[in-house]
Amino acid sequence: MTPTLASSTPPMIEARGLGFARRDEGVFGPLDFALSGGGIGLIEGDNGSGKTTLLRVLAGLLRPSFGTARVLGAEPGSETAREGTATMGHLLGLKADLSALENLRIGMGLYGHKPTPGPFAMLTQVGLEGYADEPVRSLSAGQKKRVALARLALLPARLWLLDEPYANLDRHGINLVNDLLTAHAAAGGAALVTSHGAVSFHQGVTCTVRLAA
Amino acid sequence: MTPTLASSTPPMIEARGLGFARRDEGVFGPLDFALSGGGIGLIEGDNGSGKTTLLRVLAGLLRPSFGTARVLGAEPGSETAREGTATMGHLLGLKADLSALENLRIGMGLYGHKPTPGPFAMLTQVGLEGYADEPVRSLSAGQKKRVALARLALLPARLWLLDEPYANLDRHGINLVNDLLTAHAAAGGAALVTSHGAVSFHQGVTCTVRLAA
Amino acid sequence: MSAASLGGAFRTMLVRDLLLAWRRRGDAMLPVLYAIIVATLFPFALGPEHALLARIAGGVVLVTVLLAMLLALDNVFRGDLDDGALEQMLLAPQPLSLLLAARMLAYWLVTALPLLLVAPVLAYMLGLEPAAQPVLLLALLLATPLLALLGIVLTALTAGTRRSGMLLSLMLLPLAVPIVIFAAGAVGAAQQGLPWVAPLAWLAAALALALVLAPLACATALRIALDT
Amino acid sequence: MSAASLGGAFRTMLVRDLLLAWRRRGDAMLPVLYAIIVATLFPFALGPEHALLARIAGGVVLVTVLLAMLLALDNVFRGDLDDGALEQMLLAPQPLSLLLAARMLAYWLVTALPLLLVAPVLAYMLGLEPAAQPVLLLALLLATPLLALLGIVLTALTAGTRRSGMLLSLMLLPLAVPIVIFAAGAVGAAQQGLPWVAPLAWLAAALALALVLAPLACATALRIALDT
Amino acid sequence: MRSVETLRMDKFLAMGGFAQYVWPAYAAFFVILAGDVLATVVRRRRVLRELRGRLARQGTRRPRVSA
Amino acid sequence: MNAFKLWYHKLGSPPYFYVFAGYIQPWLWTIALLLAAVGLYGGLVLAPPDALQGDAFRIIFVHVPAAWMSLFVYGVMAVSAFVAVIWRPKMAEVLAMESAPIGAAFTLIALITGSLWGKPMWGTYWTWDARLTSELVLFFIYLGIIGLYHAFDDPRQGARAASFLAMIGAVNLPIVHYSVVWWNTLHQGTTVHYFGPSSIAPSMLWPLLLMTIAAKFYYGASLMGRSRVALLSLERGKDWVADEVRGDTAHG
Ligand code: HEM
Ligand SMILES: Nc1ncnc2c1ncn2[C@@H]1O[C@H](COP(=O)(O)OP(=O)(O)OP(=O)(O)O)[C@@H](O)[C@H]1O
Ligand SMILES: Nc1ncnc2c1ncn2[C@@H]1O[C@H](COP(=O)(O)OP(=O)(O)OP(=O)(O)O)[C@@H](O)[C@H]1O
Ligand SMILES: [Mg+2]
Ligand SMILES: [Mg+2]
Repeated sequence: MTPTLASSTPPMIEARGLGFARRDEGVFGPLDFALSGGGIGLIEGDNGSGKTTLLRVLAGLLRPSFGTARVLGAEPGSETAREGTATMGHLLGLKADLSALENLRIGMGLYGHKPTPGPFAMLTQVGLEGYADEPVRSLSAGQKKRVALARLALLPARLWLLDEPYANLDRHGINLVNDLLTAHAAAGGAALVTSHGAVSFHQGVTCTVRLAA
Repeated sequence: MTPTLASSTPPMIEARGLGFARRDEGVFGPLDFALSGGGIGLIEGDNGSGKTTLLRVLAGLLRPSFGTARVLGAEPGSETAREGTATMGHLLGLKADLSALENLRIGMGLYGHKPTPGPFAMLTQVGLEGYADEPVRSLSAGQKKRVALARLALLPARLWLLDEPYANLDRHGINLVNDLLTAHAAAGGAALVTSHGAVSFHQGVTCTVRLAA
Repeated sequence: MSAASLGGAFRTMLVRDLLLAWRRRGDAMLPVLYAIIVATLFPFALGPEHALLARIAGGVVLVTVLLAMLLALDNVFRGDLDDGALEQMLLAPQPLSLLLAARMLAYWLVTALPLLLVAPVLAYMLGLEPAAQPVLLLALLLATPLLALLGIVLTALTAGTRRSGMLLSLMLLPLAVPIVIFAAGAVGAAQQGLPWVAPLAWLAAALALALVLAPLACATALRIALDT
Repeated sequence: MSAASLGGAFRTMLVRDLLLAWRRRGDAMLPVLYAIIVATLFPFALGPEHALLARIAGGVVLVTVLLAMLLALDNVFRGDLDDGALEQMLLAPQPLSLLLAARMLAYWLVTALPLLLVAPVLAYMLGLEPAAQPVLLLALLLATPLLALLGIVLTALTAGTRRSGMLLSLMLLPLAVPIVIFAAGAVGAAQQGLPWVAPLAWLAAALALALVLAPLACATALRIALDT
Repeated sequence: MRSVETLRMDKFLAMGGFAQYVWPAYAAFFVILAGDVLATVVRRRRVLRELRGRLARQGTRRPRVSA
Repeated sequence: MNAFKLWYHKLGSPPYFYVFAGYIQPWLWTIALLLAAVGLYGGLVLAPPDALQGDAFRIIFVHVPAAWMSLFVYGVMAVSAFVAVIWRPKMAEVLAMESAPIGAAFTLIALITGSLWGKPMWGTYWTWDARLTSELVLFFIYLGIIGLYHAFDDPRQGARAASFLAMIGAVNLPIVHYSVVWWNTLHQGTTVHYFGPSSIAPSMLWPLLLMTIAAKFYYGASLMGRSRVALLSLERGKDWVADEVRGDTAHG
């Protein structure tokens, strides 16, 4: 691991000696790193090195086995942490029977939030113009991923936790993710992104966590 | 589309005016292309351009709406075609409750085939040494993909249809796929591979099918 | 967390669930059809003897409604779990119990309400005495939400597992025994012309308690089952 | 396709399914438990009156076993569909009907056989006359494979839809009615001391026919459902 | 010619005519509890075997955490 | 108090508990077997046949201890389940989950011996009597808890989920019991009162008490054995387990 402290604002994620073990068998850690507003962090590692597991720990879906993690100054999974965090995992959490637009509305409703660009405009922005009323079931793998990206961008979250956001996306999609990340960081947000290194974010990475398999 | 005929052996895949439409709305086509033994074909296209759909048509899981396709000289989905074809899709077809080794054995049993390198050795080859008895459920996304690749390599199929074989894999995994493809082609086999262009096979591509979104 | 945003989240969930049910309205009809068919099977299995059927009518309708609700229970979290929507719910800033309360209400509206509408028809077809009919309906009106609340808590406990609905039946039915006994007790008493208010009062008391506790218990159960 | 490789594929599938059942042996126990629990619910719903229970015992056991098998049916293709294993089966060079025959055999072994073992216990607890017990067992021995074959064909038809098991019940139960009538007829006759061979002979004939046709029908149904 | 002991034993085993209920009850008691013990023994063996295998192949996997 | 606290924390630590359990287990076994031997001799040989039931009453010496244990074990399990859900100590999870199969075994014994006793007494192996029925429901609750535990891939998660179910079941048990009693009186009819407040003869009483205590010790012994195995499997990554396994291999 390479601990890198970016700026002087209080860190959005702070891990101290953080580690996770399944049945006392280590998956990753101990890790020390911090990520502040305006920064993009990469989690790099080979298949099975624990990238997904680390993100789930930070989201509060798994409890760390040792060490501590603070997310937005609170326990991972606490209300404060949840309120300011948005997560995108291997499973996108879209309802296949509802349309792309309805899915976005639900995502916003769960955060009690009505952003100004609006869900319809956002769909256009992610390249799904004309697919707003299409049920998600009948979208291709990459199109589903784009709906999830649109939802992410609509939520009022300062911190993004993204698991392989580039998978299944074409070249335009990859650029889209990079643009979203840049804009998010410019607005003072932070993002933690897993990647295999083949495709990933390169400009302005403020912190890299390397996991060993 | 760019029809490219590679060598002079009878083609393993031959598409003439092949197209698919859902409710009379075109997804792709008409396409003309051929792929012969020893060749690797790429299907390129943006998200939603119909790559997955094309592979499913060639596997015999969907019926073409117009045009004809011949796979190994027979109808797609006929017994001859199935016998010589192995497919890997978005869903890997692994049983989560069975171990990696058991999954490989089942794959071989369905093709009535006992190859000499053997499933155990093959798992080592794809970088899963020590995971043979682990239930597939507890493997990471990339590790599951590797099990599916091992199964592919064990089957007695001359033709491979691979949908995004690189997704979820790390750098070693990508090299592994490329090595498998090279070896398969060298042994006289053929493979049709979808890709977004970001990561893909580059050496000795004999045919490229480009789909427009 | 403002009250408005709480209400908004509750509404979002409720609308979402009703919308999903509407998109799959064929599926939503099926518990009813299932109940009809099971109730119809009994005359075939027992022979068409009228007195016998009338004697068991109340009980058969109760058991049938219970089993139909049980079948639909299995899917309460299954879909949301498989596509990751449940994870999104867990990660949303709103209290989980609130979102689950909406889920419970939607489940009752979609599954139990149609069953309540056909239950009198089934009871009539099996020959239940007219005097006992309103009591049966009243019993079901109290028993079905109770079953729904209890059932969803248990379903939440099985959410992390890939088990079929069978495990759920094993867990739910012992806990449902008192509900069945009291509901059947009221109907039986009405059939014999005895007073039937007491058992229903018990059910009502249990329901009041469950309405308060079940969403909280369900949130706890879900967090345990998904290990958060 | 050599005979050896056909046999090998059949064995592979059978072993695979039994292995999966073994890995989830808790699940395999569940239909039995479900049947026991549903059978126990009836006395709760109807009251513990011995004569009444004895009168309906045969029918209740039949319906219960049917429902238990039905619940397990839902999972016959569900898992294989969700993880893509079904697609691999469709794409394998062996005839699909052969693989499905293995699937059916495994299903009967895992689900119905344990039910056959507990059915006499349930019948006893409900008070069925000893004379009717062997007839009940015989009826179940013929009815369960018939239901399994029929059920799996229908399950295959619904495989492509992402519907719950409900649609299945809806389709299966009308078809199961004749089976229930014949089986219940035999048991009822035995309870009254009448000859009971004829209805069972009908069941046996239907079973012989289904054994030959069901795998083929199932393969066709699956291909239709998955649009290949 | 049967001895007094045998007769007494027969009488004991007959349980005043209730042998077919009493002895199965006792058998159930001891067999089920023995099954409980046996299950534990078998499970202990299996767990130890698994653990030994794990220990043996530890080199090929990631290191264990001791915390 | 400090001694108790120390003891509690020590026992709460798996390696210490493992050693402790291994130490007391033989003693529990010895006491259980001795008490059972004396109790059986007293019950089967010394006690005279019952005036009404003849020798059939001798089933009491296995039936009643098992029936009582079925409730007692549930009580122990429910308490550890409560602790497991609230404070999450590993030992409470282990004790709750390893108690469940033992409790289920005793419940099954009570059901089987009870129905074997029922045949000569009531003329049938089974009737829908209140006590019988609620014991059957108890058996199902045990099975549900065990089933839920095994449904999870991660045993600790399964233990917590099943503990939660055990708590719900604990609330439900008295309700079931009384509702079943009322149920029988609602439809009056076949209710017979089999269990009078019998003034039991001393020659019967002491073997019964011995068997009851023996059953408790058996429970302790079995629970210790089970917990030890569970700990080995749960703590498989820890050094003490590795040492234990190596030691075990060395011994044979
Ligand atoms: C399947 C049948 C039976 C079951 C499930 C069963 C169950 C039970 C249970 C759960 C208890 C403990 C109750 C408590 O402590 O609150 C118990 C106690 C007892 N049972 Fe049974 N029983 C059955 C049959 C019988 C029969 C046939 C007899 C004798 C005629 C009998 C005699 C007793 C006695 C004497 C006690 C102890 C007295 C007491 O605690 O009140 N049981 N039984
Ligand atoms: N549910 C599980 N149960 C047990 N072990 C698991 C489970 N999920 C993952 N693992 C194991 O934990 C390790 C880390 O898995 P994780 O999914 O975090 O890897 P990853 O870095 O995301 O890999 P990938 O790049 O392949 O997605 C792997 O060795 C995997 O085998
Ligand atoms: N089941 C379906 N029903 C209806 N339309 C579908 C279905 N699956 C895909 N489509 C549509 O067909 C088109 C092609 O989809 P396909 O999955 O073949 O794309 P793809 O090239 O594989 O894309 P990706 O790179 O995102 O995987 C898309 O526009 C999609 O919306
Ligand atoms: Mg991952
Ligand atoms: Mg695709």
